[in-house]
Amino acid sequence: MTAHAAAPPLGHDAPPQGGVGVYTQKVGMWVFLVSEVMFFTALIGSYIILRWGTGAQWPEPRSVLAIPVTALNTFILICSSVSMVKAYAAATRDDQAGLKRWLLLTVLGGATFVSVQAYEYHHLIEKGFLPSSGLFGSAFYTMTGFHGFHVTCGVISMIWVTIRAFRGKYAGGNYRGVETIGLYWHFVDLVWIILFTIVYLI
Amino acid sequence: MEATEHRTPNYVAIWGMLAVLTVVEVAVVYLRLPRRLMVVSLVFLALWKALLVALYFMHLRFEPKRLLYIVLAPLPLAVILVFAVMHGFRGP
Amino acid sequence: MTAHATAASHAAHDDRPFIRKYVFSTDHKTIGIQFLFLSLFFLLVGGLLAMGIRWQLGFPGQPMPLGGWLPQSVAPGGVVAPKTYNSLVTMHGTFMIFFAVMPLLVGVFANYLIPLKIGAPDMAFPRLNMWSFWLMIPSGGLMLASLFVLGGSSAAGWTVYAPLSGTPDYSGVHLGQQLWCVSIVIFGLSSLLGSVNYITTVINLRAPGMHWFRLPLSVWALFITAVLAILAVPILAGAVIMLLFDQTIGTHFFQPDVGGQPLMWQHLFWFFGHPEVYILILPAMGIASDIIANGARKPIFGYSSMVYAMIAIAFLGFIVWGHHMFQSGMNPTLASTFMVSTIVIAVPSAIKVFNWLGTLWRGSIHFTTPMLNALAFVAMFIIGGLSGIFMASTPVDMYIHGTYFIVAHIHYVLFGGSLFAVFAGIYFWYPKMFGRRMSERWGKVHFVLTFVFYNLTFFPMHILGVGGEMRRIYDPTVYDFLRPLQPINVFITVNAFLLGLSQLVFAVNFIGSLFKGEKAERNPWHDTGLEWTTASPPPHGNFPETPHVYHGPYEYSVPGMAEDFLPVNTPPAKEVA
Amino acid sequence: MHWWFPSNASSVGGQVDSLFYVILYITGAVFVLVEAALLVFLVRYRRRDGRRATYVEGSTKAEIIWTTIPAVILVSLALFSQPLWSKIKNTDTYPANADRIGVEAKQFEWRFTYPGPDGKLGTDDDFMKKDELHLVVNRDYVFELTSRDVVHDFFIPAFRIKQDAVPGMTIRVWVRPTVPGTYELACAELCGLGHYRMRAQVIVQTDSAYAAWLQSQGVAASSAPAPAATPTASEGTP
Repeated sequence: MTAHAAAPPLGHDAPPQGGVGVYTQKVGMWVFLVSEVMFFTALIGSYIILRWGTGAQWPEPRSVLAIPVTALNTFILICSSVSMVKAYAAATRDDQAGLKRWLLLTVLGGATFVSVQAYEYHHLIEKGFLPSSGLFGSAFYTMTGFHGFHVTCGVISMIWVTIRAFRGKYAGGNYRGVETIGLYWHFVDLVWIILFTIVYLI
Repeated sequence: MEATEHRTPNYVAIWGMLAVLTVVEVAVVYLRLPRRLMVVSLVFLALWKALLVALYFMHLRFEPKRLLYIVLAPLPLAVILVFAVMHGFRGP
Repeated sequence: MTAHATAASHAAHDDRPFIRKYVFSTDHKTIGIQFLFLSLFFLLVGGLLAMGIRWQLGFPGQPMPLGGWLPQSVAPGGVVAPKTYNSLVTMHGTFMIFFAVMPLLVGVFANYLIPLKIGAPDMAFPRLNMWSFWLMIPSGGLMLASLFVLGGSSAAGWTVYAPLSGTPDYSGVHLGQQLWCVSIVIFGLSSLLGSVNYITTVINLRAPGMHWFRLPLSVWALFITAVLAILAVPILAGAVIMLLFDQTIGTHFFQPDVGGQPLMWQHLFWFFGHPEVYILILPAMGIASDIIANGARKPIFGYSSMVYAMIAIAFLGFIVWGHHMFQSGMNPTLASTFMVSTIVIAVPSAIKVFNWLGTLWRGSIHFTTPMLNALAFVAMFIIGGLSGIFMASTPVDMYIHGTYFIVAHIHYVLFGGSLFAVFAGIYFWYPKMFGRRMSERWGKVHFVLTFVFYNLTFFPMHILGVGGEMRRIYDPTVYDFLRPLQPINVFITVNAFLLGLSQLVFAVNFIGSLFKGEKAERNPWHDTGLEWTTASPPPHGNFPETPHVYHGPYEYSVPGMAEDFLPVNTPPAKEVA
Repeated sequence: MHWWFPSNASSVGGQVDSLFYVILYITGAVFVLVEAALLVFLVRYRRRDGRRATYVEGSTKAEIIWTTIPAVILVSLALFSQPLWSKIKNTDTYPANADRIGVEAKQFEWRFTYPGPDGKLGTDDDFMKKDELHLVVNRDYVFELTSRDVVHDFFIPAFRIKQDAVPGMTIRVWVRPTVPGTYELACAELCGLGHYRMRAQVIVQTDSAYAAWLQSQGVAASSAPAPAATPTASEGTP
């Protein structure tokens, strides 16, 4: 996705006949995110159905999971979302130094989130809470695991974007690549907000 | 172009709000409220946070309406799926 | 292929090396043709598996012709083993739906036609498009490989109902089922990348003047199909991943031992599965609409209601999945809701059929091979649609659910519907794809043979279904009440083999015409579409300059004009002359 | 030769069949009309020299007509189907005095648990029979359908009844056999290797024949007080 971001000159692909009025990469990313919504619907929906639709035995999440650590991790992910949007703002102003700084911070935030999650998994597995530990274990690892996988993909793409930023590919107000990857990043953050509430808190 | 025309929102203020809402969420859990009240307030807080991210960080607030239709398309389907399946299991 | 014949003329701006041009090409036309060869191959695989099924049903317990070549574990003494039979049924469905019909309709025609028909130089994301094809290779390869692994391939039906699919103890299949899941996840990713592309391309890359209500119905259909795919396929991917985890890392989503729900698998599967049915039929409707208007030399009857009917089908397609589950133990009140929505979805389908009839009415019908196949699509879709009403009625469904009536219905929709439209599309756009024409005479021979043997194969299945014969039964003669029906099974098997053999005519015509076919002009069918205004095959970049569109897509036999077709890019001034 | 429905033997089968025929006649008529129109058009409007197609883009009136008519027919079909469906599958409407029989599906056999002399399931005097279901004609039965392993499907063609057996769920199925005879019970949901031979006999008999069968199983008729049968004695030999 990002590879194409800089390819067409600005204004080249303005939709001729009342498209949705935004550039092509952004349309593509949103369409992709729509399918991601459905993917997480399958996972989160299954959790909701199994827990509240069937009267299955369910432990109190708080008795299994460490809420304070994860709350902190949530905060880290939110911070990386903010740094992402700051990077985007810097790109629109053609503030190259700001762009690089904020992108690096975003990568750092994302990587920290994944690391904390790995630590959490390690801890839970040591305690004997496994994917085979009942429905809650199944759903917990599948949902947070796939979210973690998305964050990891995001971090890898973000490193790629950062490298491109250092090579000056987003100079001259060419913010599209940054904005497009940013949409994905914020989406992953948004999913976490929902997951955190449903899996950890309720 | 179109995305730069809108007034840049105060991202730091939104960040502060998200942080505060997260703290409130955790507090709600430890306050030992009645279960129903807790669930309702947690869902409400989560939706609030999600909306903040979608509207400002993903600047949906400033996008053309037609893009909004694309974005909103899957939500009713998601709700239909979950509700129908939950009601699909017979009572004991 | 034959592209090099014309490639010389525009070599000036097409100096891609061989590997970028024909193998890892980002050109939507090459990708479409790659999909064509790949999916025809899987159509052959699926067809061969079907022959195995039919042999066993027609002549249970007798050695299959050439069956002696199979390993003893698969077919002892040339006789299909029960487990092999379950594998055949599963893999026939899987290959046909995921690797033959869906790529044929979506991979081939969406890729090839969308940019050409809307006047775009290529897809919005050509590189993603290339990935969408190349992901199909590991996906299809894994699925093929699963036929040869220890324990055999998945044997739980193409719907892989849990817990049979989730627990090797129940099915005897270990690795095969896991490969099935991995393959489907990769398939989902491929389909997703393709769909994102189609949607974005149609939204943003239309040529000047090509507004929404000037889009040909084929493009509308492919666009709506892509929307269905991005909304439905991720649900399948999610469900299949959960199923894979149930098998490999010990989760319990669909395992009832600690409260998992087998019914949830069915819900998630059919939430994908029913839109999938429309993914498989909507493009066929679009292709048939284009070809019928062309063959009747008339504008399509009620263009805008055709569009709205497709949109209605797409939306309603998401709220009818429960009709696959009427007898599943689902709440009967919910089943009633699904009955109503299912009944309602028949209305837009009916509108489409009547509008095709309206298009033929007072036309000047040219019986070309593509037109014959498109007409067969309409005739067969009517039968498939009407037989669906039996299932929509919950009490009747109670009897015919899971019988050959369902098998007849799905084959009337997917073979009689989708595949006839695929044949129509291949015959129609072959000259554009390869610059040569397929033989009309052999095309008609193929059509007649296919049409006759197809009906002789699948129509009697309705009677088997009314007689109560269950689907996926290895040996129907085990049951006293099914034994009198056995002559019908023999009849079907004979015709199924003849139907299979008839496809040789198509294969020879298709391959032979690549080399020996008559050279095609730009617009051999006198069609109005933009793709016919460029060379056959079109150069890299499609159009020498961006076309401008002035007319609707079906301006045939416009009064006062000498020609009976008006290409969409004819400027209004020329029209008067 | 018998190439149609197996003859009906239950109280609801006749209604299911009539509904089938109603749909068959409606769809049959539509089929003939539409395909005939298609053929007539193909012949009448075939290409001929010197005649051009008429430029017609559509007709709102015609389209409204052919939207409304199918809609009305189809919705009335749904309304027509609903009461019968509710009668067959809605457990609230089942007769309260129906006899209960436990039906457990497992790979690849059917196990029927009869309530024994006390008429109640889940007590010590229950006895189990494999692949053989004995019913008394004109008596209401509610089967408690369960599965031990995978999804199976309880299908008695002669009764027009079909219901999945889902592991982890108990699903109640009501049936009232009306014709004595021997019928077949089939599994109609792919359940593994032996799916095709997962077959049982359904024997519908008169009251006295049923009582005689019970006697032969070492169980006294449910009406007469009898010594409780031990589980080992009641385990029928298949």
